[in-house]
Amino acid sequence: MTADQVRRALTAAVPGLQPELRPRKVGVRAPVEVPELWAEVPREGLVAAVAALKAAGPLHISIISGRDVGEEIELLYHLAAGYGTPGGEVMVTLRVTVPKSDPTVPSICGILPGAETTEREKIEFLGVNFTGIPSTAHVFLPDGFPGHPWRKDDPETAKLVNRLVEWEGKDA
Amino acid sequence: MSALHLVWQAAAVLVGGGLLGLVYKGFDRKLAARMQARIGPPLRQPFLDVGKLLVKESVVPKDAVGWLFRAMPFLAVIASFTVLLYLPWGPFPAVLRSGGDAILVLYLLAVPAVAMALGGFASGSPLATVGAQREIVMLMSYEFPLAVAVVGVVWRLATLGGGPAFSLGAIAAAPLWAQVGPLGVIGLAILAACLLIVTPAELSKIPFDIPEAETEIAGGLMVEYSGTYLALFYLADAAKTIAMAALVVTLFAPYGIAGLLGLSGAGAQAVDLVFHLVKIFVVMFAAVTTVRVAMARLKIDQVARGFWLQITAVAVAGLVLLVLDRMVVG
Amino acid sequence: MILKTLFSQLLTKPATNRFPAKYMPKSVLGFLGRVKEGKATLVPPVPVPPRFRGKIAYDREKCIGCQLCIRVCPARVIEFLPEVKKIRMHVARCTFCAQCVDACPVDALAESPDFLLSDTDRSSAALTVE
Amino acid sequence: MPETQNVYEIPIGPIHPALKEPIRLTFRVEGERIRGVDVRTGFAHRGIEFMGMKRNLIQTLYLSERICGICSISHPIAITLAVERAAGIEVPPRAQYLRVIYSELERIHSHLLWAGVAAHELGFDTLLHLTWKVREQVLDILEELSGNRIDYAIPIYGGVRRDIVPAQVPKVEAMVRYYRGLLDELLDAFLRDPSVEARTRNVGILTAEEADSLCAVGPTARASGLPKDVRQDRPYLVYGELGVKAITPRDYGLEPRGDVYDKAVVRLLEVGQSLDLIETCLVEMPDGEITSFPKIPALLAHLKKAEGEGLGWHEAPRGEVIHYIRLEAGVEEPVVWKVKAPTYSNVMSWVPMFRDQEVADIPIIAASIDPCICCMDRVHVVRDGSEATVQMEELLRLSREKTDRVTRRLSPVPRHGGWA
Repeated sequence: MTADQVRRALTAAVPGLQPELRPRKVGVRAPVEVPELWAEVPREGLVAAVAALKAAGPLHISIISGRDVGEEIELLYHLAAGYGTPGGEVMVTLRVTVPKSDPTVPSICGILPGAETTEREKIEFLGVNFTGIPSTAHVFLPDGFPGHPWRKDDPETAKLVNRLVEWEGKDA
Repeated sequence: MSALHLVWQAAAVLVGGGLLGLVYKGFDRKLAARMQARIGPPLRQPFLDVGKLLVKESVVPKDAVGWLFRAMPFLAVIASFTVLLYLPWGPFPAVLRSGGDAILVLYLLAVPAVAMALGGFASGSPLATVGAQREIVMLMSYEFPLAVAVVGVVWRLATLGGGPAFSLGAIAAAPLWAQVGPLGVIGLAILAACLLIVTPAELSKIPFDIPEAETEIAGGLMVEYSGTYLALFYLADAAKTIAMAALVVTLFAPYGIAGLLGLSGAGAQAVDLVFHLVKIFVVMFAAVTTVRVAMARLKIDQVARGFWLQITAVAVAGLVLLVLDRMVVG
Repeated sequence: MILKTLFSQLLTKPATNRFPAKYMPKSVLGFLGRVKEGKATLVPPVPVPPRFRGKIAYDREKCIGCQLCIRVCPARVIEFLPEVKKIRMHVARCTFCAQCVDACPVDALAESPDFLLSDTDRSSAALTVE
Repeated sequence: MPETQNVYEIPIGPIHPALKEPIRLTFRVEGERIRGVDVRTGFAHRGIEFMGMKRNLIQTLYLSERICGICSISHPIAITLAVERAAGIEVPPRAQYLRVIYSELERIHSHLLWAGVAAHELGFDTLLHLTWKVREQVLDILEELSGNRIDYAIPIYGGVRRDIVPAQVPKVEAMVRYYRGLLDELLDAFLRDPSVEARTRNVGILTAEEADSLCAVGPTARASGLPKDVRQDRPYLVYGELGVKAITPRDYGLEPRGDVYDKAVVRLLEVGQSLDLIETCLVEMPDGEITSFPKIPALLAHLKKAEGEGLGWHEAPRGEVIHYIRLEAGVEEPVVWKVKAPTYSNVMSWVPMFRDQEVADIPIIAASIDPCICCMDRVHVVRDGSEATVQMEELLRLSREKTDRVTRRLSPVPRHGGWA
């Protein structure tokens, strides 16, 4: 699959989407360009964008990474379009930003069942809600863990970190 | 024979059998280790293991059926050591030769397995329960070929008029191989092979260590046992190993070498006893040690199917050959 | 076949190197003490390759106290001694990445082949490099 | 079949002999048949990503190496690629080849390790000892080249830290020859052994469709017949030029079924593939620099003023590793660091693989994806007092008391203190 095909699939699915191509030069003797696409997607368009990628070819989700940027939470969906085609895989990163007051994102498990682990991880660590996810049980943290560790304004995490620092100090 | 004499003999067999069992266990572990390019434990390791277990605390789980849980190790030990009393020892006849025969030995060999299964059920752990279920299925699977093999041999002997029916002593005194025709030899060989395959199953060794399956159910039956109780099971296993190998030797290779060496009297008895022990060792090495290092653990359904269909069919074929032989040779 | 391998291994020497002694001594520390006194011999360990990364060797004279090693150390092994502008290394924490050796601008640090570092006291002299 | 009272639960883990790492699998079992499974992880969560965001990039690199002791070249390669992408650092050609050689050496050792573990789960300890004995060779080579047997500390941003000197090349070649000669014997011991086949054929099947929809990676996906290999699909380093081809059971003349046997086939054949790659690299490797930043202070300064984000990926022995990193100018620490280890993608595949299998198959199915729980779990949690957690001091005290009790009973002479 080529970057162009992926870009067309994305723009057709979500109007107004402007995927940015970031090619990287790979190789020594005969360098080739391996394409990477990065795009900002409104959360309403996320499912449509992923569905379009899936319709265009085999799709794989590597991970969803995320961070706390003040009033908002930024989620990055790292997808591999055309997964399993020799030399023809395009890394697509969809950036979804949601306000902390309403951290709700539609789940993509309906299209990619394999996304469940990473979506559940985001529930635990960033306090994001996914609508339509099959299970919201904790994967990594104990049940009833207070707070969400990756939120920077999370008092419970701050306490935990302080305790860890104290504990580490004892060790030295 | 005086009662005192009997007690003295029984004590010698029991103590000797127990010690020998542990020594063979040591050899088994050492040789298995060397086959795997390891150094392995010292030969006395089984003794150290038993000694250590005896001083350890014996924990009885809260959920266990206490009396059953405690009683089963004793039952296993008593049964497996009792077998030793019914087996001839090379030149020496069995201590309790008048009290029981091959059928009793078969029953006694089954008792430790049943005891372990009951102990497993009584320990109240789900892993032990799975192990106990597997032990029962195993017992039901290998018991039939085992019975066919043993009964076939002793029945053929009885038909030849070699002594009281089903007596192990009679078999030892008059090896069958020379008395049957060619069909009978083939039949005997088949039964011997079946018995060798049943041996590791009877002893719960790889590929048949399914009830204990360390990587699957964490020791299964034994998972809740500790201290003295575990030591008792360990001893029962050691005695059973000896008993099983001795049974195979008695049935199929009860020969002595003293005659060949031209010895007589006490010297001949000693040489034959040693030769008997060597034969036991060879059986153990072939049927237990080598097999357990050269195979993966099977699954319970594979074992059940294998024993019920293939092995049983083969054993019955051997039996049929013996029957035909009886018709031909008489 | 596997049986062939098994029986050939039965007859050959085991693959294990019996370090430090052929048989487990009653007390390992006591045994090592006797080795030091020359009363017992150590079964030598498998030799290490020439560029092995063992305990870090420190040349105190060369050190200029630039603290670059402290900045790159992932395990916070190195303690700075401000009075003398030298460092102290707590080897018990070391991960043997030798990044400090790469970072050192004056080659005051080096990789030594010493890997027998077990001790009962994490701040013992053997585990502290000054 | 309606659920009857015959269904009971078997807990496996977090501590269990079949598991080399903590994870809890709760099986609903009917007789010997598995009806359902619940997977809980997190027992080895250390918060590595969190810790990485509190350290400078060089320290984070070594932290990434300690995500997993077995993938200790894969994670550093992924993070260096990500950072090089974010900070615009070029890697000299020789260094790229060296990284490939190290990662293929790691693949050999990891696959042999897996083969041994799998054999052990099957109760075939002889194969465990055999494979681990031959695995020593590659560990010795890694020790020879890097100075460490695991956690090699080889990649650095902008290159690698150690070159392969001419004197070492014959040793590597000897190792390649050693494994070439041995590979047939290993294939024989694993794939043509009737008892191994009985235990692995048609056990733990993952169909191609399931592997695709659950986003399985690495040998787990390839055994189901999906030719997914990051080295071929999304080239990086010099893999695009080495002509790597994803290995599926078809390369062994088998129609892929996705069972445990197929997974063994794929892994063992990949050992051979790695040998080829190492040989090619040794021949094709150009001379030259091995890093674009020989001086560490220059590297630190460059990283400090770098700004941007980047992805780095690598085909680890277990599958795709991907690192995302975001750097901001003036800050030494990464602002965001997200790690995805292969097991993270593969853990969902357990659910279809366990369905309707037997209890006896649990260990080998669990092991068949070559799980690396410590890769997947990365947050450390301290629980104080809740849920009847016993503190470490308390445990120590209890065990010491018990030892005292036992030793007193053993010997009339009181024991002297100390461990000697």
